[in-house]
Amino acid sequence: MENYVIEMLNIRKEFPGIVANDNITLQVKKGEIHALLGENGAGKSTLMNVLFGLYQPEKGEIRVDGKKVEINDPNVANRLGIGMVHQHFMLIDTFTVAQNIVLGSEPKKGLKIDMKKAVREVQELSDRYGLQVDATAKISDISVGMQQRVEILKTLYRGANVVILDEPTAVLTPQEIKELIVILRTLIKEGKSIILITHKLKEIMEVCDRCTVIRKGQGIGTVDVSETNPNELASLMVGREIRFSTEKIPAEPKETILSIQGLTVQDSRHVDMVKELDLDIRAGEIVGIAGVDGNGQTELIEAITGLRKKSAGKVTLKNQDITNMPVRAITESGVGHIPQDRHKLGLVLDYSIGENIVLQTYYQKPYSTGGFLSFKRIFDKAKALIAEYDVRTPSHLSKARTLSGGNQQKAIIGREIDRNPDLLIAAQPTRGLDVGAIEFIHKRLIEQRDQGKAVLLVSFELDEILNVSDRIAVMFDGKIIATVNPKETNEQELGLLMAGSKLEKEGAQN
Amino acid sequence: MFSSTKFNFIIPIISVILGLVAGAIIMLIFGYNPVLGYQALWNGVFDSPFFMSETVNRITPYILTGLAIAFAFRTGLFNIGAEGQVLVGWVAAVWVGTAIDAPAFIHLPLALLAAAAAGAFWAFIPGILKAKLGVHEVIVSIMMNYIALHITNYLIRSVLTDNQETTEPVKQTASLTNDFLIGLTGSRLHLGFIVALLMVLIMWVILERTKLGYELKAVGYNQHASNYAGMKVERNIVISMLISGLFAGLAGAMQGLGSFGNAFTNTAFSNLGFDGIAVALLGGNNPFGVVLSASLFGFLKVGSLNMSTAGVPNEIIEIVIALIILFVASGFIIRWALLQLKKGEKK
Amino acid sequence: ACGSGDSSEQGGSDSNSFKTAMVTDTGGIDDKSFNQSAWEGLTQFGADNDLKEKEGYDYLQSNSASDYATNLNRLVQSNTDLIFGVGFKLAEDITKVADQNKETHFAIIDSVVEKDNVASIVFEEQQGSFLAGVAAATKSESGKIGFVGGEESELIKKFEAGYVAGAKSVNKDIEVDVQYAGSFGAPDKGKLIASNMYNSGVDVIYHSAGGTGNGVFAQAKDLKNNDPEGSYWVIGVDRDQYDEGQIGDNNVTLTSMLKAVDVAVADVAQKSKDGNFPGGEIVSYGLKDDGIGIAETNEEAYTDDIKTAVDEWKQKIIDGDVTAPTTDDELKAYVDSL
Amino acid sequence: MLDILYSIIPQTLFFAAPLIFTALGGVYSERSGVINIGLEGLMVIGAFSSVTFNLLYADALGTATPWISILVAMVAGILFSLIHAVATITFRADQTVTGVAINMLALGFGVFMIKQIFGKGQTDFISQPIYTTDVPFLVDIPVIGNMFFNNMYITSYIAIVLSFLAWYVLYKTPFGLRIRAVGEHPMAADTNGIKVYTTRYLGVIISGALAGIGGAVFAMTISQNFSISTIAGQGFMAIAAVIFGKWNPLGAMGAALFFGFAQSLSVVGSSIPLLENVPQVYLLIAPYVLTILALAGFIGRSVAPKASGVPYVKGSR
Ligand SMILES: Nc1ncnc2c1ncn2[C@@H]1O[C@H](COP(=O)(O)OP(=O)(O)OP(=O)(O)O)[C@@H](O)[C@H]1O
Ligand SMILES: Nc1ncnc2c1ncn2[C@@H]1O[C@H](COP(=O)(O)OP(=O)(O)OP(=O)(O)O)[C@@H](O)[C@H]1O
Ligand SMILES: [Mg+2]
Ligand SMILES: [Mg+2]
Repeated sequence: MENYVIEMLNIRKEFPGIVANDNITLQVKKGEIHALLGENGAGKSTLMNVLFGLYQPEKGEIRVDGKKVEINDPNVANRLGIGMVHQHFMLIDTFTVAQNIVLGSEPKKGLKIDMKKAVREVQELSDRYGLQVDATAKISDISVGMQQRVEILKTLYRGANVVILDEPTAVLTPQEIKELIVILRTLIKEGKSIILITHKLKEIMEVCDRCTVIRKGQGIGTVDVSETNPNELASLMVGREIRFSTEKIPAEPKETILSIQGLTVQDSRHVDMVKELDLDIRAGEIVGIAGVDGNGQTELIEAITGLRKKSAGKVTLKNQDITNMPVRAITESGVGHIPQDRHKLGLVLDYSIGENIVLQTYYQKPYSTGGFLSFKRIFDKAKALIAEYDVRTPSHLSKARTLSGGNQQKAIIGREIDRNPDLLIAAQPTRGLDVGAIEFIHKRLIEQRDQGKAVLLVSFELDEILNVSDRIAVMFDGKIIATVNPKETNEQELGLLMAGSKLEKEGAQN
Repeated sequence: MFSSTKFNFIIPIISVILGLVAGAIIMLIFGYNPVLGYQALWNGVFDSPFFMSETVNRITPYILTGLAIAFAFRTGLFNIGAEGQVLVGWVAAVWVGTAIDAPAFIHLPLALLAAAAAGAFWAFIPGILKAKLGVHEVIVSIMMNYIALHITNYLIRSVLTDNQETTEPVKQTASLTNDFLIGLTGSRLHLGFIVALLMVLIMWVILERTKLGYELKAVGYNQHASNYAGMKVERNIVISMLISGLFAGLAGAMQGLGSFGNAFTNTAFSNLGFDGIAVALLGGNNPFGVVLSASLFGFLKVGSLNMSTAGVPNEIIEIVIALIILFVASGFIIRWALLQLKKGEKK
Repeated sequence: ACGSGDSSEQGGSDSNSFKTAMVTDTGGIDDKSFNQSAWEGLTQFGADNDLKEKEGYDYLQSNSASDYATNLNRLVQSNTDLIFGVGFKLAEDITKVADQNKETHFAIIDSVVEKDNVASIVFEEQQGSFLAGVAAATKSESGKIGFVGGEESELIKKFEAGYVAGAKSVNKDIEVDVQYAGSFGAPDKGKLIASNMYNSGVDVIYHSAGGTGNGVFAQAKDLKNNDPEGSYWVIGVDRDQYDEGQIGDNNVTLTSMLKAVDVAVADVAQKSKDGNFPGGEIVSYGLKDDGIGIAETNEEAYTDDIKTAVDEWKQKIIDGDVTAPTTDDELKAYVDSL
Repeated sequence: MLDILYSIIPQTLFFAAPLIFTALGGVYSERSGVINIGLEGLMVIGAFSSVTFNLLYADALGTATPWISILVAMVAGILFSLIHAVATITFRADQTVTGVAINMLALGFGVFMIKQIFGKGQTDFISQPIYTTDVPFLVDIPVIGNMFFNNMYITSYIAIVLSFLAWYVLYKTPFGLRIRAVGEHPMAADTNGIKVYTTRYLGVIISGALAGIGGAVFAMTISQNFSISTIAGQGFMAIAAVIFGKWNPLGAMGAALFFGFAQSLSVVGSSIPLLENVPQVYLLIAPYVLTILALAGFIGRSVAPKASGVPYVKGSR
């Protein structure tokens, strides 16, 4: 008999109207990194939430170290040495790192929390695993990557033996991913076991020992990573062949659509985040912005789309000055925007998906006449786009909140593309999506380019940038420090540029 | 399985029944006869067309304050200031109703308009402070309630009258009362209920059928996304409060031009605004739901006046109303219990 | 429809079926104020005439202003012969209901409704307040006295004007601090005002402020508790508020301005039953007919010199030598004439 | 000038004390994620139960009566707040709705019970209220003594001390950290092994206890009896104090003191010669206008605990 730390046998979990996990079995060996792979909505998070005691399964058995256990509460999971880093972070923004970590098992001095001790313990733990976390920093002040390490520390602080990571890399920059992988290896060295959920097959190939695949709530099987390849994993997961590098004909850039000159933008703390930036995008090309998170990409997009005030510079669209136009005017003059944060900006989650489809056009004919909305026309449009963009939803009347991230994203993309903008801005358009969905979205972006649109793609995924862009602008410290041709560069070089080192061959623009 | 729309009907009905049963139990405990008590309650309303009309008069302002609060809730705001907006609307309507001479087709609409404008203005202040400075609308509205109370008392005493407690009755041209209705019922039944029902429709149309409603709700749900969609978030917050205040101001007009036909100084709040919160929530913040819950409120309030004829203190009805609201709010548990029952049947 | 059916059955019944009832304002029949007093009057009337509660005499309680008309109408429909509206707040509604029900008799307390089927019962509060002022000025050692009103209104002005006039009559230089709380139901505000007055040297406060007056008593008693020898007096209103002033063995209630609503109600009810309903008249109750009075319960505080002074002025008012002012203008004229 | 302060400061303190207690309760409830519009009703229950107890047992308990009455009110407040807790936390009722219902229920219940017990709609005055005292020694300090230690209610001091205690508990102890966590991000707290429901229950119960005390303090020091209008808006002012004070115990205390100060100023104001001819109405509205100005001018945006108002359903997202 194998030496399994965790065994989930024949787990079944139902939600009203849906079987999220149907007879799934997952066995994790001691000291391994075990990947859990599946499309969006396949039931991965659900399975892990069952293991962590947040959901109670209808059927099935869980064993820890060979002993049958009943996990009906996260407390029980913690006691059994199971820790989980959730897909959506479970951190309290207004608390410090140390407070978040000790919450629930605070060291005490008299009646008081012994904050000094807490900070010390957290710092020690962080040093031991090389996490480089500042225990006294406030969560809202630290980067997403750092927040994730806090989550990992939280599990370690509670003495976790098995750490579950639900899509940890979706929100990380390539650099952060590299660091995370180092951390994972350290954990294994310290005798921990890891369950890793990710949509990125490359990562599975790189760090995982074995991989369990689930599809539509059902277990497909477990494979040894050393005996498989990305293509096989992908087809196991989706049930069909997936093409990875998107095929495209060479770009034929035409007239300049967007021109940015000397743009300076401040963030909400009044720090210059974009500094005298210049950038041109032409019709029929996809310009990818590569860069480490926090180098002004967000501010740049917000400034172009009018969501943020510009402190200097000029933005023109098709020779029209849009620098000081309000959001709506910019949108109407031909800008489509797939926002980075689909929940915060892209959707009104409590509106139906149908209503969300017209979020940018509800006030125009034919949806609105004389101030009155025609829901027939709105829903006709919605139904058409839902079909065209393969948005999987029970109906156009379903609340946007109930759709999976991938389907939410498809709806947004459909909405923005359908308006036929001259410039399409796509920020992190595939974050958190499965390979099938990514493929779909990349195709759509390239289609837009082929139809003569200018596309601005911002992504932390170098793969995506390299695959999709026709031209790559590397952004560092609020400036474009280099523009490179994707065919003439590689991840290595991009990585260096993104870290701020100048390109050898001068002539690249500043 | 029950569909969710079925639940929307069943839960309030069960809640009303549970509330009345609880009231009966309390009456029994304290030695009152619940049958006589509820009979008196029923008779208090249905004894004669007169009291039925009184009940309609009572329901009318409840509908409007209910709408005011429901509208704000639907657009993400809590207008706890309806109380003050009712008062200023009331006085504004009476002011126009007493101070101006005009034919009825101008005078009455003008008086209604004045009330709506006054209520809207009173709501504008918390609205603009929320929009521009992010000040919480609840706290400003609470303050505005007190300010309204003192200012309307002052206006009645020092501007509308010469140190009197009560103003002149509004001129017939501005009155909502109508000889035909009075003749029909012998009561003070006034045309206000038509205004109220019209507002129900207007609110429904605004929220469900117009561009404006789409924007207001979107801003209420998600300001960031609204901003992304090019909506003017600040302006929409102010508009929401204005419309909400407008409804509440009209509730004041119902009293000033209808039920009372004048304005008088108030020692304390009328509670129309605070009860409006309960009406709105009981009605699920839906304009048609508000009509039903306002009707329940009006019925219980008028009927309870008659309960003392059965020797039952009418506070019991306050308790019953509160319990009904509690039960409706706890609809989740009723739904759960019903589902358990259903399941039990199947097995 | 039910109501009118009943009335035809009972129509023309003998005088023994006389029925009277009152509609309270929002206070209720146990408000320790004029609603209670009015109910006591009705009860007395019932006892005097062997009537049973509910059948011969009754009341309906109002919870809000919207209830007045409903309650008045309910009584009309149940064939009540004489309906009292307790408090000026019911005046408008009585006017309307009386207009529509010319057969029914009404009586309004504290206000005037000019209708043939309405008797208006008013009180000469300024007279009692005048005497309260006399008592206060005689009692005051500091030469500063206070008046706390609920809301500024014509009615409360009568209290204020009478009080100030009475005080000035005794001591032309006396300072009277007049404050209004803006509410009859704000004991906290009443306490603040009283605290402030006593701090500034006032030693007697006359309140006409309903529940707000509770705060005045609370403050006086508190000061008295800490300083049993100190002078912190309150003059009560409407009925004898001696009990409210009790603190241990001391009592801060100097006296109270009594308004005998019970006497008036019983009187009008009796007249009506006897067929002498004073419809369309203003029936005024003052010192002369014991409709207004001044309490002498606190024998320790209400010293003989006060009693002498009060009795002296009372006689002057009854004799018509002095007319207590009811408005600011009358007050000014009165003070100037001193 | 000093004279004015001598009277304003003690007045501010006695006026503010009931609001402070109640607002502290509000802070705890909302910090744990449960909006409590029912503070008004809980104060009613506190006033009702303390007055009733005081009237019934004053003879037996003597001068200890008011203090025991306050404890009784605290218990009554807790019991009543449990209705709110069960409905909102266990039954996931809308918190605002339930709060409104609590307000109606408390008033109906209080008046109904008074009629049952005493046979009338308002009680007599209590014979054992709380009296002011001078603080020994401290009162003799020049200037300060007269301002802060002369003729003061002990309850005012308790309120202030309690504010600091409440602050300490909220910001320095494990319990406070947990309350705040549950109000900000209940699911995070849950995954950390904190019992979200229990913690929220405690938050609401504390608000019941403190609002009960607040109502009792009002009754024992100010109104000294109970009727339908004894508590008329103080609970809403306490809610205003919670928001004004940005959900911080010390902030709420400051806000309550500000209200007291503004009220007292408006009363004192009318006897200042300069303001004598200002129409009464301006002084009456001054405290409320001042509050709005303060909010608009200095306080500005106040952000509620993120999860307040949202029922926590285990396992939902
Ligand atoms: N709380 C819930 N209530 C109802 N249904 C749910 C809930 N959580 C998940 N589901 C359902 O269970 C299915 C599996 O969801 P789950 O979150 O486990 O997917 P996943 O594999 O983690 O997807 P992703 O890759 O997008 O994270 C979904 O299709 C969804 O419909
Ligand atoms: N409240 C809910 N009710 C019903 N289904 C839900 C609910 N919340 C989530 N789901 C389901 O859970 C599934 C996964 O949701 P999840 O939020 O994990 O999506 P996702 O693809 O991971 O998106 P993202 O990571 O961008 O939020 C979806 O299929 C969605 O239908
Ligand atoms: Mg997931
Ligand atoms: Mg996901």
